[in-house]
Amino acid sequence: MSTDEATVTDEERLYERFEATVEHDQRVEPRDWMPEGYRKTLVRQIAQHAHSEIIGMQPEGNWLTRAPSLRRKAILLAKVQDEAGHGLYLYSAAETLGVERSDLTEKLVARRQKYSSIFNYPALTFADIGVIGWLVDGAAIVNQVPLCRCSYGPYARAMIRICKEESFHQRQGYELLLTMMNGSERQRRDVRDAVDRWWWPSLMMFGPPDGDSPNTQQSMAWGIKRHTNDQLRQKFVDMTVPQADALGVTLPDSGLSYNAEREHYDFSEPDWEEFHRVLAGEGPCNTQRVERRRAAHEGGSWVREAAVAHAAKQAERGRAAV
Amino acid sequence: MSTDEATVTDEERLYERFEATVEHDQRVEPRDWMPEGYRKTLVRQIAQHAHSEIIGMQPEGNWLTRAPSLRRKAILLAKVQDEAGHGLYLYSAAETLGVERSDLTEKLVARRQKYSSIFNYPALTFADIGVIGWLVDGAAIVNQVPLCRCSYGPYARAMIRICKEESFHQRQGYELLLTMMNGSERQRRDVRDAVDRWWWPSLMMFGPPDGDSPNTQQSMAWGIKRHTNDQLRQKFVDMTVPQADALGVTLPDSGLSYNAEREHYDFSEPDWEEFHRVLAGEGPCNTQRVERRRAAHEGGSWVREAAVAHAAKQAERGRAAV
Amino acid sequence: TADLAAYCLMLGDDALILSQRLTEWVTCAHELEDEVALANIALDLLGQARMLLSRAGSVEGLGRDEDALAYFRSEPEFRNVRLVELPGGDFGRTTAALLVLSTWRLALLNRLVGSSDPVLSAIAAKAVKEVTYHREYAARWAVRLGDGTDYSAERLRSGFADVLPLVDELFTGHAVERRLAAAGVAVDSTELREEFDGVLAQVAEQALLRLPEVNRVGSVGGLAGRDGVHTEHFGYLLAEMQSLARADPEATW
Amino acid sequence: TADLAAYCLMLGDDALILSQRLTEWVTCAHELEDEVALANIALDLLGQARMLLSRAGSVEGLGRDEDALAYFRSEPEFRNVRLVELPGGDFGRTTAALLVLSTWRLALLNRLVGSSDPVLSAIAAKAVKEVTYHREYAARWAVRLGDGTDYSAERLRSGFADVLPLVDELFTGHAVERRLAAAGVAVDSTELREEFDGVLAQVAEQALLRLPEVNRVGSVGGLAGRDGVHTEHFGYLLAEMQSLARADPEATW
Repeated sequence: MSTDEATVTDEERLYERFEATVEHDQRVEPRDWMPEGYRKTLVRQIAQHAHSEIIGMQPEGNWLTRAPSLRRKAILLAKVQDEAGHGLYLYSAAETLGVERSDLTEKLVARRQKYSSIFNYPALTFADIGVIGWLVDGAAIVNQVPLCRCSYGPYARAMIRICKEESFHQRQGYELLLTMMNGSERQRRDVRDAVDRWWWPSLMMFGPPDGDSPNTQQSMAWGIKRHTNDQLRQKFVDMTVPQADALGVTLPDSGLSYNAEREHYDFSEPDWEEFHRVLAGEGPCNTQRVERRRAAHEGGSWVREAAVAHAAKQAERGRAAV
Repeated sequence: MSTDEATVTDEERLYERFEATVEHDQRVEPRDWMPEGYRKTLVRQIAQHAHSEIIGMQPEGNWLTRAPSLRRKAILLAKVQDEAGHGLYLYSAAETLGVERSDLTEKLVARRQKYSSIFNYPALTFADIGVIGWLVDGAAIVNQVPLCRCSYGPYARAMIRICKEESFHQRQGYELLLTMMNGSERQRRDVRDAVDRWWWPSLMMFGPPDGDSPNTQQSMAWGIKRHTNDQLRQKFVDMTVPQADALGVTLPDSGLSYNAEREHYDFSEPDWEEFHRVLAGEGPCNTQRVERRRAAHEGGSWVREAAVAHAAKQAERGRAAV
Repeated sequence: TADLAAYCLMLGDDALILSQRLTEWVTCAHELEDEVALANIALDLLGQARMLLSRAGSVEGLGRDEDALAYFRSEPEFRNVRLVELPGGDFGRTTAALLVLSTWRLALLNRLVGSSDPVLSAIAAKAVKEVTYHREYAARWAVRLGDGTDYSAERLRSGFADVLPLVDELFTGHAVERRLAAAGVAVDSTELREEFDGVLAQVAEQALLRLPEVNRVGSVGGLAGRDGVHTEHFGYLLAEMQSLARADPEATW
Repeated sequence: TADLAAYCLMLGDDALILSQRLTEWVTCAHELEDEVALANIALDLLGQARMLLSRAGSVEGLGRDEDALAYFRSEPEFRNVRLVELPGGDFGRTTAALLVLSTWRLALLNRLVGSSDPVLSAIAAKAVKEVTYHREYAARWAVRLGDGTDYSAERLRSGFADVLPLVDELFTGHAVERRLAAAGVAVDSTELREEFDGVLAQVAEQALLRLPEVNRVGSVGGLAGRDGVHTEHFGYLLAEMQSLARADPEATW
């Protein structure tokens, strides 16, 4: 028996053990063996998720200096800060898979890794802050709750923490909208207008229809994904329509109606051409979002370099003192 | 007779002719002989005057993007533009004395030449725009009208044009204040507050008391200056007090009262210590004013260099085509 | 007449917002002569904006004058294209934006002179001369920068890279335009593309500039500036521009 | 009690405006950890501002709450020092401003814990812990920048050159302060100078920084931030901060 054959056999055994772990809903941990495709898929997904948290700070960040009450300013600031924190957990989770955060940041600012396309839409009024909390965080939660049972341990644990905070954010967003709907005429106009602008992009957050989503099957087999895009989208619509009614806003879909037979809401297809255009870089804010992060990264390099230089000097002094 | 003696004699004759010109209120022109001290004094004064126009754009420029009506925005923009124009005439007048405008600009941004200290005060509300027009342009006119008869031709001619525009600006400023005094409570508060802040610095625009102004006598002898600082200051006060009454504002000087014997208003001394502090660089905006101009100058060097490079290429092409 | 008011707002808001951006240069441009020139252009555009907003107000008949429209509309009520909202402070970008907008606007105004609406026609006739100068000024600087130093050529290119993604919005042929164009009142902007592309190509050639390939800045579900859906930059511009007017609504100026 | 209200506004406005400036860093700092830290500091200061403004409003007794005071006062009614108005966007300047302000504020708060006013005393007790961290954060960065690269040392020095001209205003001992200090309610800021200079000298030493010689930014006829006479930067900050609240005064948030 040659060494190669032995290796193959070893790898087969490892693969079987990995499959068993996943099948029994146990967790794969950083030191465990895992197939290269699994690792790559996870790195891509966790990085994309981390980038989404970071880029997602921008539409909300756009209202930090203009929040219309000190209480709302504090809530928003704490929320945006949480998102930075989520990004940090997720980058840490990605690092357990053998990548460097600085490398992921470079890929983000060079547009070689993606983030959730929804953040390529602008936040144009303070109502958008509420709608982002309600719809965008709402959709994120529907996407993310199953990830708390993801087969990869560090990712699953990060998601548990994140989901808890996200539902808090979602309730805050909805509460803002309730307040605004009970406020002035202009506030109601802004809420309706924001719902109109964010509804379809929110539906797109679940990704393309199942027929156009070739990686879903493999991700489900690996226990990374638990439901298909369309299943999650349906769940989100079913959850959201009654909330819209309670709020007193009309979702901008004339095809939306309860289907008693399916026990689900029917709804229209989003404009998938717009989805693909935004994905390809032609959304309203793609360039702006990446450029802001790139400018921060490059403009701040002297600060990072100073910290490194100072740490090196300190270490040097420490050695000299011993 | 040595050559040196001949020269001295020539120079004496030239000096006599120069003195006669000045004495008969005729104009000295760029090609005429003039004493070196006269030339230097004029260069310094005209440069300082030009710099004042340019730096003086900043307090008003501070309200260009926030002017509260489109008509006021247009008036203010035209006024600030006129000031740039005044700066340009005056730099041209200085250039007839053999200096380069670019050199004067370098001296301004290196703080080696001064400008009127009044522009080191901030323009904090839109009422300041009115008060700058009324008091600051008013004081400038009192200073400048005699300069229309200055012995140096190019400077005198520039002043005639400038004074005409300044009195237009002054009337616009006063008209704004009248409108504001007939407006809301907040507008009246802002006018009173602005008058309180600008009154004393306006009096300081005429320079230190005659006893502390050693150059006045020489400048008067040369026909550059026609009145002493204190004469001009008195003239300004006499002119302004009735305007303040008509406006319905109280000037912030409890010592202000009409002296029937002198047929002039008595008034208190400005805080000459503050005057000297501001002159020495410790006004509220000295650094800000010079830094803005320096940043514009240095940040725009690539544009000027492009224009020069393009002109050179065009000239090269022109020669090649011949 | 709702259409006519909306159309006047479109052209008026373009002028008002570009004027505001150009005004930011006054006291910080590279040369005094250019501060004077940029102030002049800003003043021309402000004048056009005042006439067009006044016209919009009188057509609309709700008693709103130029100031009510400039200072007391909220962001979604503005009808300017997003191009004029781009941040200032970069002379390469200013040159590109001014060249693009004045090339487009001149092509439009030249046709609008023939409008069946006598007020629009008169406004256009006056504005044609002004915008001819604006376009010349921008073209002259484009050539100087493009055919100046390597650095200035790169800055010009980068300015165009910021501006070109927003160009398509000028030619979408908004429903309001098309209805008014059919009535002989307005100009259908889709007809201006050819002339625009021609002028731009000519300036680019003289400026030795290869127009960069860029991703379009897309709309939001089909809506953009003309529909009141703007960029995130715009809110800050309006906050500043309207701050004093709104701080004291009882004031008279 | 007019004095007490004014004093709460002084300390509250300092916190509110510095918080606003620090908030500008969120989404554009050099490192995520520092965005989190700066947001934290901004949140702490915002919390202090809310308590102090609320207290000012209730002492004043005109029915103004924290939002009425933050959003519907005009520029001359704000009582913060001019130091906190300095433009942001430069981490050297932010470090210098935060170090200076938090060193001063901590010295003040430590004494204010003993105030005879129980509300001020309680606010101070809570804030002491927070501002201790702010000062540490700023000092840590001052040392990293000063003892980092040549470039970072120069940026830190330049940041201090912007900030130091405004330091004297912190120690002028405003009449309001002095009257309240005599009554055991407030702290006379002139007493803080020694401690302040000592801390700053210590940090400067660790940071290998020679504090630059600078011209003071003078007052306007003896009036400065505490009297409502601010810098030209401040109007823009307020215009932005108050824009939405003022655009819709009928709104409820």
